[in-house]
Amino acid sequence: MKYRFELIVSLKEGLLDPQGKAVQEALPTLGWDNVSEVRVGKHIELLVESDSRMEARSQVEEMARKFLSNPVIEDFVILVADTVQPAKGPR
Amino acid sequence: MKYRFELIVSLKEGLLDPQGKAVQEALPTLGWDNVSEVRVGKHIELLVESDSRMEARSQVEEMARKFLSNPVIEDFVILVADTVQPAKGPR
Amino acid sequence: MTGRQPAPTEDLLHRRLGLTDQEFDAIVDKLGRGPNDTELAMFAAMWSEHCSYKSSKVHLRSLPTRGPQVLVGPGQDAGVVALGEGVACVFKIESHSHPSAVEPFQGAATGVGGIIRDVLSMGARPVALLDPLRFGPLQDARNRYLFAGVVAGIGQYGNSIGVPTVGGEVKFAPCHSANPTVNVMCVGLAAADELIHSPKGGAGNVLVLIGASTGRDGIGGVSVLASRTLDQDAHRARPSVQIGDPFEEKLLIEACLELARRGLLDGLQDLGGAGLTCAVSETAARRGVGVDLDIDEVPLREPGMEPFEVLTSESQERMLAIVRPDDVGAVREVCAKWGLSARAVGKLRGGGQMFVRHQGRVVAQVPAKALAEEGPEYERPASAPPWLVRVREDDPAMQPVPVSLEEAFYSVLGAPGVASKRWVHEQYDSLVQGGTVLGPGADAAVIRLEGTIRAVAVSTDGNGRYGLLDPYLGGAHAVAEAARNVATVGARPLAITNCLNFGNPERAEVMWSFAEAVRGIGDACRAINTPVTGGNVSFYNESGDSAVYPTPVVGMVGVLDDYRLLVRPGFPSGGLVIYVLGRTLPELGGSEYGEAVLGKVSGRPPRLDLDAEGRLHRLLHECARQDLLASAHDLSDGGLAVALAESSIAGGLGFTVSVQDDGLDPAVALFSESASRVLVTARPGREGDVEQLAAVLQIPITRLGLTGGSRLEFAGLFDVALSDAVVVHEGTLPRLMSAQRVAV
Amino acid sequence: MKPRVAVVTFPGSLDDRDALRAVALMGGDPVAAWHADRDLRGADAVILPGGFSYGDYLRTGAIARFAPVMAAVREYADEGRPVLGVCNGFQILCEVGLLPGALIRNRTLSFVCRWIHVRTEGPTEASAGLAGGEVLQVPIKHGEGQFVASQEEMGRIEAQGLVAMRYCAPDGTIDERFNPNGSAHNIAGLHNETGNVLGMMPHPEHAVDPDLGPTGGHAVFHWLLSAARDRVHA
Ligand SMILES: Nc1ncnc2c1ncn2[C@@H]1O[C@H](COP(=O)(O)OP(=O)(O)O)[C@@H](O)[C@H]1O
Ligand SMILES: [Mg+2]
Repeated sequence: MKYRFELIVSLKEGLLDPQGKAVQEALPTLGWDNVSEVRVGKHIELLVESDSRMEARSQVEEMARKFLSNPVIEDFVILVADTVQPAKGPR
Repeated sequence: MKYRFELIVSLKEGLLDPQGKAVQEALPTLGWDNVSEVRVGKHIELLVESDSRMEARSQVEEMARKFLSNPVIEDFVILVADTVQPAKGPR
Repeated sequence: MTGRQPAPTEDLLHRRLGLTDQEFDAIVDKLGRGPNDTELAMFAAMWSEHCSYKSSKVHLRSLPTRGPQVLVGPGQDAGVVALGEGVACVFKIESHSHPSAVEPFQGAATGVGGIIRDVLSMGARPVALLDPLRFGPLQDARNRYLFAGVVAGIGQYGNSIGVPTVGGEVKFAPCHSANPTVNVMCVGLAAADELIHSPKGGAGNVLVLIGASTGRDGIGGVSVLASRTLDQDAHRARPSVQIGDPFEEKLLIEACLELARRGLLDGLQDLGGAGLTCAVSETAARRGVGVDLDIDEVPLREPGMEPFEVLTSESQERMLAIVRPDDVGAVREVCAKWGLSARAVGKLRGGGQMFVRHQGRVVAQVPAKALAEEGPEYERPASAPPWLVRVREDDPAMQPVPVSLEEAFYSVLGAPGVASKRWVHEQYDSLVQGGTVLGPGADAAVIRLEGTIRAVAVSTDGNGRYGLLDPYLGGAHAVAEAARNVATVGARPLAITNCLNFGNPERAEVMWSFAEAVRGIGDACRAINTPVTGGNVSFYNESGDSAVYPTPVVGMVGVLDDYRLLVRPGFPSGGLVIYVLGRTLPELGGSEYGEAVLGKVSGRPPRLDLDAEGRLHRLLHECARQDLLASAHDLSDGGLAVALAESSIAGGLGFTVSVQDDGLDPAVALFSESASRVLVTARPGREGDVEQLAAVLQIPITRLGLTGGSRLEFAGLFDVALSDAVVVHEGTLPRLMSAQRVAV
Repeated sequence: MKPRVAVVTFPGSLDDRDALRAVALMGGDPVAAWHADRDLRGADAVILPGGFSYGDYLRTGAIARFAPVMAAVREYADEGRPVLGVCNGFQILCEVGLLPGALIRNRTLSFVCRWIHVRTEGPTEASAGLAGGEVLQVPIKHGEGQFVASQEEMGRIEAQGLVAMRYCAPDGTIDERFNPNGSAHNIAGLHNETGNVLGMMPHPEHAVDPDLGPTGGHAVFHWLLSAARDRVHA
């Protein structure tokens, strides 16, 4: 069976996020002055072949910990694909 | 009121995704040979001050279209923050 | 195979693919039958303006291409000149303006990738990039977005593959708002006896496709992106946008060079416009053989691709190697070592036919030469635009100076096209490979040849205002200025490549300006003895009623026998005698002063005495050889005032000069752009030698004053603090671009 | 005998040939090593050069970290042999945990290529690091050179004297205005606790040949070669 996962990798809370800061500073000049706490991270999507969802998930977690994120500066969350609700933005 | 939103910005389908390709090609050498269709995109989190969730959301959509994504090569999805289910990965 | 007769409707396939009815008839003639859809797509790609040069060929033929220094002239992927000591310099320039207008970052990035592969296909290691760029005024947010994106894209790609970007240009004009111009030049080096030539014959040899897999991106890129004017909804061209993968390119460079070094290649061809169709048909046509191509062997990135898609996809980072059957295994091994895919996709064969097979069937059968060499050729109507006479009559030299000379000086020095380009070139790695003796910020960049004291000097130049006002002079000045820049650092100009950026060639005034520019380039190259080794034509740089200025851009390479003798632009110390070489005339037509101070692009460009230009280069070369000069900087946009300021800023040292010795009007003395002039300082005690050499070569030499102090003093006119001049010169682009919001 | 210095080439390494050339120019014996190798060919010291290993797409150094050669590099570090990581090499050393902290995108978000000054910090008594108190003119060229670490980690780095060099004014003054990428505490380079591992964002290998510009890289190569020589004689 193949299982789809999504991962979000983002800089740890205490670290200044240069991309988030740049976006936040730009938004007011573009007319949006009501936005705060912007953070920019990575979104990783992948398909895992495995016998069970549980097994696949624990592999994804290991990949995330060992490779897809750097624990010194980053946190990650795993979203099980089908719990994500896409909204009406064009896709 | 402040509303939290998350956005996922990813390369349009059919376009080469060098990041995803690099990750995918690295995984087997690290011992995971059961992963395919890796795509890497951006995850943007922000807090919008607004009178209503609807209003905030339509602003986020406009920001995404005009600034946070590049419509020539990217698509985006807006996730309403509280519909996202964080899984048990460390955060 | 079934021939297909066109139905008598408006919606004919060939027209939708950009072929005219006459061109369609010519295809039927060549095949002796109607083409099928796959064949038609192949012809459409190969016979597009971009690939076939159908509007420009008749003019380009007039260019001088021979000389003892030329090892490979036009017609190959890149030109080659000999630098001495057995080293060959491979170089070429190309436009990626249309893709950059649609998506600036990726458009420019993939432009870098494309030109690198041209140089690589000759077996040379790419050692330098230069990027002549043109945008609309930076007051406009869209122009800032394009500028920032293009620079970041060139940086990302060049920096990631380890090829230093060492020079270029950035100019601004309203005509570039809708049509940014993005040219990229690449210089490579190889041992002359290890160049990859494309030999005749080779039937039985295998075509090995190396590198990235083939996707649907860039399908129709040739006909849609490069050969049709950008219309209102430029974003309909979207699916053709390419994403570059510089890492793959870096691996391609190393793998191909290793293949060449080990003698495993019978030929090497890059995949660019028109993708596989072009690479395969050109290879076969050049060698006078036929070819069998099995597109089922092409690694695909997406399922279900149609044959025509595989054949015309312009997916990046691919090369085609021609390999003797016995060497295929070794080629695969080298590619595997570098982590690259290498697939045998076909074989050369006797005859001249290109067969394309798909799922066991022949889906196209076309004479290779018909695709690659027998495209249409047009001598399009050409006539000068009627408005030109009036604009030329309006001579800026006849106008009163509307502001103080000091204000005029600051306006010119702070004009975005003149101001320091540090904001741009600090985003580029100019040092990698360890050969950069002189990087961005000098008149020409200088790259040394490993293990020798020899170096190659290179500069790109073009002046759109001159091109607009007199395209003949625009072409000639581009050559002269590029050669002068190379000579100013002490090198001997050798040969050029050129990128011709023009509007729609189906309009007579565009065609006229094109023909004139080519004539100007040809005359200048003959006079200065720098043959043309190749180039690129970019037409259709227009949208709505806005076309780019006729903009020939010249990339010049020269050789420096001993790079330790090179001459830099900055004043190195105080008390040096400052001279200007060459004669200053009241020539403000098309000048920076005209645009920045008077707000007009009018008059006649400066005249050009090509004989004097050549003598000036010899003078500079001789002065450098005898180590007579402490600094040298050529005069171009903004004239003497700007050259003085730049030498002063570069050296961190002021000057006192008197610029009006021969009774010139002050604005003329300061801002005239008379050609063939260079600002120099003599080494202490060598003033007499410089003056004497100038006299021998009949180059006027005028003593202007001395270096020293912390002010820029134009005696009797005005003076400013060096620190204020620095703020204006260095601060202009950062200030204008601070309003640009970085995209994530 | 000349000390042998291995320079590792990963796919995507860019300044590897420059590092080899610099080693030779500075009196060492350069040895080319390959990412897939499991040993460093008996070299006395090793350099991880600049570039974009494996494209550096996911995160700088993320893939290089797992290269077979890295086991040997770690052994060198543990045995006290000199290890120099330049730019991408520094990023890799942080990623594998041989040095603390990490390097993220420059504050400006743009790549920057510029000649800058760094001031070296003295090594602690116990360590054999680069000599302190010198102002070196060296070039930087990177898009991800902003050094970050958690607050506790930062405290430890300073307390243990692990900072090898900081961005500074030409006269050596440490000043935020001369910080080109937003690095915490102006940090341009770090040592490990024993001083035999040095990671730095500036490129010493591009600052050794007087024909090409300033020679601030000499100090770094002197350190590397003399530490390697000590190993030869030990
Ligand atoms: N786009 C660019 N990329 C790199 N270097 C550039 C770029 N634009 C300008 N430069 C550099 O800035 C310096 C000044 O450019 P320019 O005024 O066009 O020189 P010149 O008038 O001598 O031809 C040159 O060294 C040039 O190579
Ligand atoms: Mg110049």
